[in-house]
Amino acid sequence: MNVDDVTVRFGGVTAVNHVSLKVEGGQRWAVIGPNGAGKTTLFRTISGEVFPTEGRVELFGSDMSRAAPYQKAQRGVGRTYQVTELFKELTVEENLIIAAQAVTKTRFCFWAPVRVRGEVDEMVANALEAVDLTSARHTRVADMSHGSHRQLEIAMALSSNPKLLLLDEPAAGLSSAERRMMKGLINGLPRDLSIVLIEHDMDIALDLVERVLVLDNGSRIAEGDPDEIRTNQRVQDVYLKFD
Amino acid sequence: MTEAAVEAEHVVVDSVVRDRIRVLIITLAIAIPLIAWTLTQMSTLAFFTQILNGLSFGALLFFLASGFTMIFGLMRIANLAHGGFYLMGGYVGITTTLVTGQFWLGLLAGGLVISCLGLFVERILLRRIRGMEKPEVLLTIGLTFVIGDFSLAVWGGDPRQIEKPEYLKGAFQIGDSFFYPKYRLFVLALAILLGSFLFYIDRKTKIGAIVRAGVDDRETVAAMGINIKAVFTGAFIFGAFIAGMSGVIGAGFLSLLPGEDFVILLFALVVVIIGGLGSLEGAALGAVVVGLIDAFAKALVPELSFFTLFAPMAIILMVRPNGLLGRAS
Amino acid sequence: MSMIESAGQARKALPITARVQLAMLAIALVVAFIFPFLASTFILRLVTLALVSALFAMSVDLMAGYAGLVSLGHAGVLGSAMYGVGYVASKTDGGFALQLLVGFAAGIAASVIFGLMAMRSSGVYFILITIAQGMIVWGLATLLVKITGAENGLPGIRRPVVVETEFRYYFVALIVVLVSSVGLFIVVRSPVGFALKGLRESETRMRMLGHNTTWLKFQMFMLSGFFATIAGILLVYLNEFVNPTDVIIASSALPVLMSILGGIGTLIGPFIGAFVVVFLRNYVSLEIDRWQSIMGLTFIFVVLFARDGLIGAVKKHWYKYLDSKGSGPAALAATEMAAPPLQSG
Amino acid sequence: MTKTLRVAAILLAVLSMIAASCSSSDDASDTTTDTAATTDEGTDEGTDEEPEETMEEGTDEEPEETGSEPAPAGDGGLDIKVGAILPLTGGIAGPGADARDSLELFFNTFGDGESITTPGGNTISLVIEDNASDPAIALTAATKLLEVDDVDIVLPGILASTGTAVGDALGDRDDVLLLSPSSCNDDFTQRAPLDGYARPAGWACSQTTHAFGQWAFEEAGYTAVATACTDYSFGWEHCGGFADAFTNAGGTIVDQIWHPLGNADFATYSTQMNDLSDAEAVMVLAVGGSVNPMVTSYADFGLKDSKPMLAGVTTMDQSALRAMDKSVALGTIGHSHWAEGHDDPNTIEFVTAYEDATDKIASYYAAGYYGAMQWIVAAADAMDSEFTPAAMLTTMKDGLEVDTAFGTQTMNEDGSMTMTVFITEVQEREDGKLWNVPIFQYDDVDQYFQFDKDEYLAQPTYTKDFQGAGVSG
Repeated sequence: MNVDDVTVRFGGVTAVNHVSLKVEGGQRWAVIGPNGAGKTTLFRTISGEVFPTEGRVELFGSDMSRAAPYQKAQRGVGRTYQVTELFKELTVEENLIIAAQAVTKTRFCFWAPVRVRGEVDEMVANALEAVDLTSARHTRVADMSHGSHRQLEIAMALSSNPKLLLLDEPAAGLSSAERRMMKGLINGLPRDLSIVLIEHDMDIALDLVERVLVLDNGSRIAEGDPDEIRTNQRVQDVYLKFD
Repeated sequence: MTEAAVEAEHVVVDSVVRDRIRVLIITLAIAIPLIAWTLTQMSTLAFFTQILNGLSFGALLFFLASGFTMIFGLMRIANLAHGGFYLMGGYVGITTTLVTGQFWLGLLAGGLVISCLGLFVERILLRRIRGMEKPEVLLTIGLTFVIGDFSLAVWGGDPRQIEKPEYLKGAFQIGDSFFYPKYRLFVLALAILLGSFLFYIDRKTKIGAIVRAGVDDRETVAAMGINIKAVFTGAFIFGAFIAGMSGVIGAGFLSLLPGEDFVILLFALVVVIIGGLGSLEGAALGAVVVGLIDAFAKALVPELSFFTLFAPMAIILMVRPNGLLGRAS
Repeated sequence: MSMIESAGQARKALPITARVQLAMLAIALVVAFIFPFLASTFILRLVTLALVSALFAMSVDLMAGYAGLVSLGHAGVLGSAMYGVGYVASKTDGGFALQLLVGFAAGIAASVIFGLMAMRSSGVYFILITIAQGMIVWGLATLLVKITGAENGLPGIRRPVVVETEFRYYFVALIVVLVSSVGLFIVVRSPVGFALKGLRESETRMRMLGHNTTWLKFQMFMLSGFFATIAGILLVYLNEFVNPTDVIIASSALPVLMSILGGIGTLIGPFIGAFVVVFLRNYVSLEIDRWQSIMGLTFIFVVLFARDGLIGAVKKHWYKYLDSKGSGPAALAATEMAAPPLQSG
Repeated sequence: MTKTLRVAAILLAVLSMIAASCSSSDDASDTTTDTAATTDEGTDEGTDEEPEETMEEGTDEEPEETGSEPAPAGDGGLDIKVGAILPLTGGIAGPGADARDSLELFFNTFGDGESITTPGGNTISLVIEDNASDPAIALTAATKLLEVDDVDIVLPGILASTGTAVGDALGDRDDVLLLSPSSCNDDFTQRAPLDGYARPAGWACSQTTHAFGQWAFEEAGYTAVATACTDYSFGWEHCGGFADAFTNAGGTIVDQIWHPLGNADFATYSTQMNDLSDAEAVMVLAVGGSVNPMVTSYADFGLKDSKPMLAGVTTMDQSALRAMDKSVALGTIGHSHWAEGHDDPNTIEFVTAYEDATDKIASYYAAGYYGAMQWIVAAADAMDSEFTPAAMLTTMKDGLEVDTAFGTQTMNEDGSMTMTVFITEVQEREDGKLWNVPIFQYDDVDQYFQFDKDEYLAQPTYTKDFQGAGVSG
């Protein structure tokens, strides 16, 4: 993925200001910054919910700056949400089936039962395993805990076999034990999967990734290895200003 | 969260201006050739009379639609019982006028009785399913059936009209050849009055500010310490009041009879859908557009008069799913 | 039909329930095939009407219950099919095959147009657009006198001689409705059926997952319209008449009522709702004048107090009973933790 | 659990409602009329005494009178069941209620409300079904009447649509007689006659307007008239009859305006009529809920003075007139086969009795259903054989003269009526109510009137495109 010099403006406000981000295959990135830094807008630009005012978003080698979200998802972008948006009245399995079939040809199929499609089953089973939810596959989502919702969010994103995974504050609202579990979970994801992670909590973010982009007020203020970022004075300032 | 909110707000502000200009241009582009063609089909005098016809019918529609759109804007309830309110309000007005001989009392009674009904509906029925879009719609459509049937039981199935006061009967005459019904001019004036009143409330008073804030963000209003439930009830009652009153007004030149509730509801729907649900300006614009389309279509292509009403609506919705002046929901 | 229910809900591993449902389905089928020999023509006609209405209600429920998109204009599709058949039968000398063909074409064409109109909207806007769609068909039916006969409708539609009697036509309707039900059963268990459920829960999320929801809604319209078209063709030959009352808003509201009364989001629900409503409606409106009130009050009561409809209530009761015996869903939830993985192939 | 209970409670409530309403269905309908009556009573207090007296006289004599005219020829003993499918709810519930009230009046006056014994000793009983103004329900009701109630005669509703639907379904059955006093499709008795079908006390849509058109030219002296009718078959036939007869007599139709069925706002059409400078008068037809808006708009636009209105049958009928503004309606010239202000003793008797029972002046729907029953009674008494629908129809057509509420009528070969057509004027009665009083009448009008039957049948049915040979499209 290559985000090339992207600017997003809403009316008079510039939410993202000339930001570039190039993610190689299998690389793991974190985008950090205080609230209102433009992290989510950058995410939304990548996933297609918002179109860039200037600049380009390239995915897997082609320009997809103005492609609709579903087209990007088809190409292999998976995304989780800060505020979990699951299909609450359905079971875990049904949630994953819907997610998985989105990128297969079977989604147009209305003449055969969903279970006959081996492809989808495999994707669902893999995703369940990856987030350790196999035992809860028939539980209704509304009956589950917040922590399990977070797990399921990731499973949903994974179940469509994405090549690029966008994680929007996967640890938000979790207890410290759950955070640890989540960290382990993300760490254990396949290494060939590129990940971009938004995280407000610097500690979690920096432990999980190889590269970090720091945003403030829509602009890039630093980029580098976790270690560099940890010691970067500007980053410290920005974070101190907030916390 | 905040970032998203800022984003959303700016999208709205920015697009509103651009949108309105675009709407204006498209409207003109369609309207001008149509007007030119129409003028070749009828005399200039008839043309202007038809415009008046459209406007005065639109005035009645504005009465209906403003209540509907206000309730929707604030509470997100598409109150399909609005047509039932109209019908029953009209009947109440007719009976009151028959008994007292006073048109104005009838107008008031129609409004008041329906606002009581509105109070009941909002407090007892709708409150139980607050915020659930579909149950609300289904409940109000059920309500329409009940109100319609109740009206049939009480007032019978004969078409009814209201006895107008002497000074509103007959035609207003200019010169030898121009006649126009006084009553229709009266309805037009009344609608302009109501419109100005509503706009004044909306823009200049505290209630208006609360209502507008409520439209944008209900949580914020609740957080401001305002009793949002009371505001909802008030708005619903007021909406019902205008609906009841419009029934009485309508009974002056249309008929009240079983089934009219749905016909008039559909007119109101078309108005607010074309104008944009929840927008007062939208209701005004929609009412004028629908009134004019109705008047001219009936004169020029009578066989298609329903089609000419619903087809533009469908097209507008395909192009602008939120109506001409509506905002993204 | 009960089996449809069980799979539609993805409530598995309830052997007692499944067995009971299977038994009930078998009984229902036996009754369906035996009772015409015992019933009067009048009752037979009502049951046929209920069967046709059930199919129509199921087609509406596919949108309203599964996808959460309530259409209050679906009688427009039903009516288009009816008018298609009626036009050929009444105004031309086309034979039965041509009638079917034109009826089908008209129904499907209406579905396509409706779908294109409504596929971008959702929620209340969807409801309002569909109301308008129904009204367009109604307006055309009322005003295009030369094609539709306006208020007088199109008389002279006749069933083929082989199935002329109510008795024989009942079996035609029964078989067509059964086959269509199986079709709908397959649809709701298919990937598209699952996607529709996702649409009901969150359309934005569906889009983010990679579903083209616009196309999905169009597909939904086509599927629902297909079954509504079949219902329309059955209905027009049942009545041997078509008139604008077939496409008024109340005709569109009825299948919605049937669905929510029986249990929205299931297939058996609309089926049961259709039988209740058809019998209520025809008996009540034949006996007393207050049918409209009863319909309206039923709407209100169901919406307020029994949103899962009759089926929901029965099911809840049944599961409670099973739980008390130690074999209900709550009791099974614990053991289900070790449920076997998905069977594929 | 609570939910289950609730559902059960609702079901119980609904069921008990149905049960309650079934057992007291008569009461329910009575309440309707009563409430309507009370509403009216509040305003016109003067009406109470007068009709009551006349009613007393009326009821005493009536039973003998109706039957005694055509001397009972049969041996009696026939048991005939009549089923009426009326729109008691829905868009035309008003006329439906009128028809039901008159049927109930008939059966209350001459019997116990359910059945009557005719002077000739025959028993006639009645079943009324609601069709909700919906042809599909009318069809179900017809099946029920035939299968469950086993009726011999069906009165198939008021609307042309329900009439057509039921007629289409029952037309080819020989075990039932279809009698339609109100729906009037010309061709059912002209170019495409239905078997087992007749219109006792009814009319063909163009039958009355033939006379009206003749009158407009010959008696009223108009030479150039416009028409404004409802754009569907009833409007075409009704207007066509007028246009054809008017041009045939020598007049010119200057323009024809067609307004859609169910139209609510008539300003557009009034404006168009205002534009027709060469029309001396306008023949106006509207139906149902469109009538009052049309007439009000006509007056409000000042047309009433510049171009007198010539009203179609439904335009100034009581069903619309009851709710019409006095200043708007007074003095309007109309026409119909029914004139409630006619001084024929039969008419007076019916109007008085009807008004006493319902506090409404009888509309043509009320008179029509009452008249149909009078026809059935007369025919039953005149029959000298076993009852079959065909035999009754033959008896009716066989020169039977029946004194109906309309006056004396006879039936033709084709099932249509020969009757009097009145030219009427809307006048104020002593008690302030409006009614139609005859100012001129054509007696013995059949459905071809001054036209030659064969030539007439050779021309097409009146449609929008054909309004008589003398009218240029």
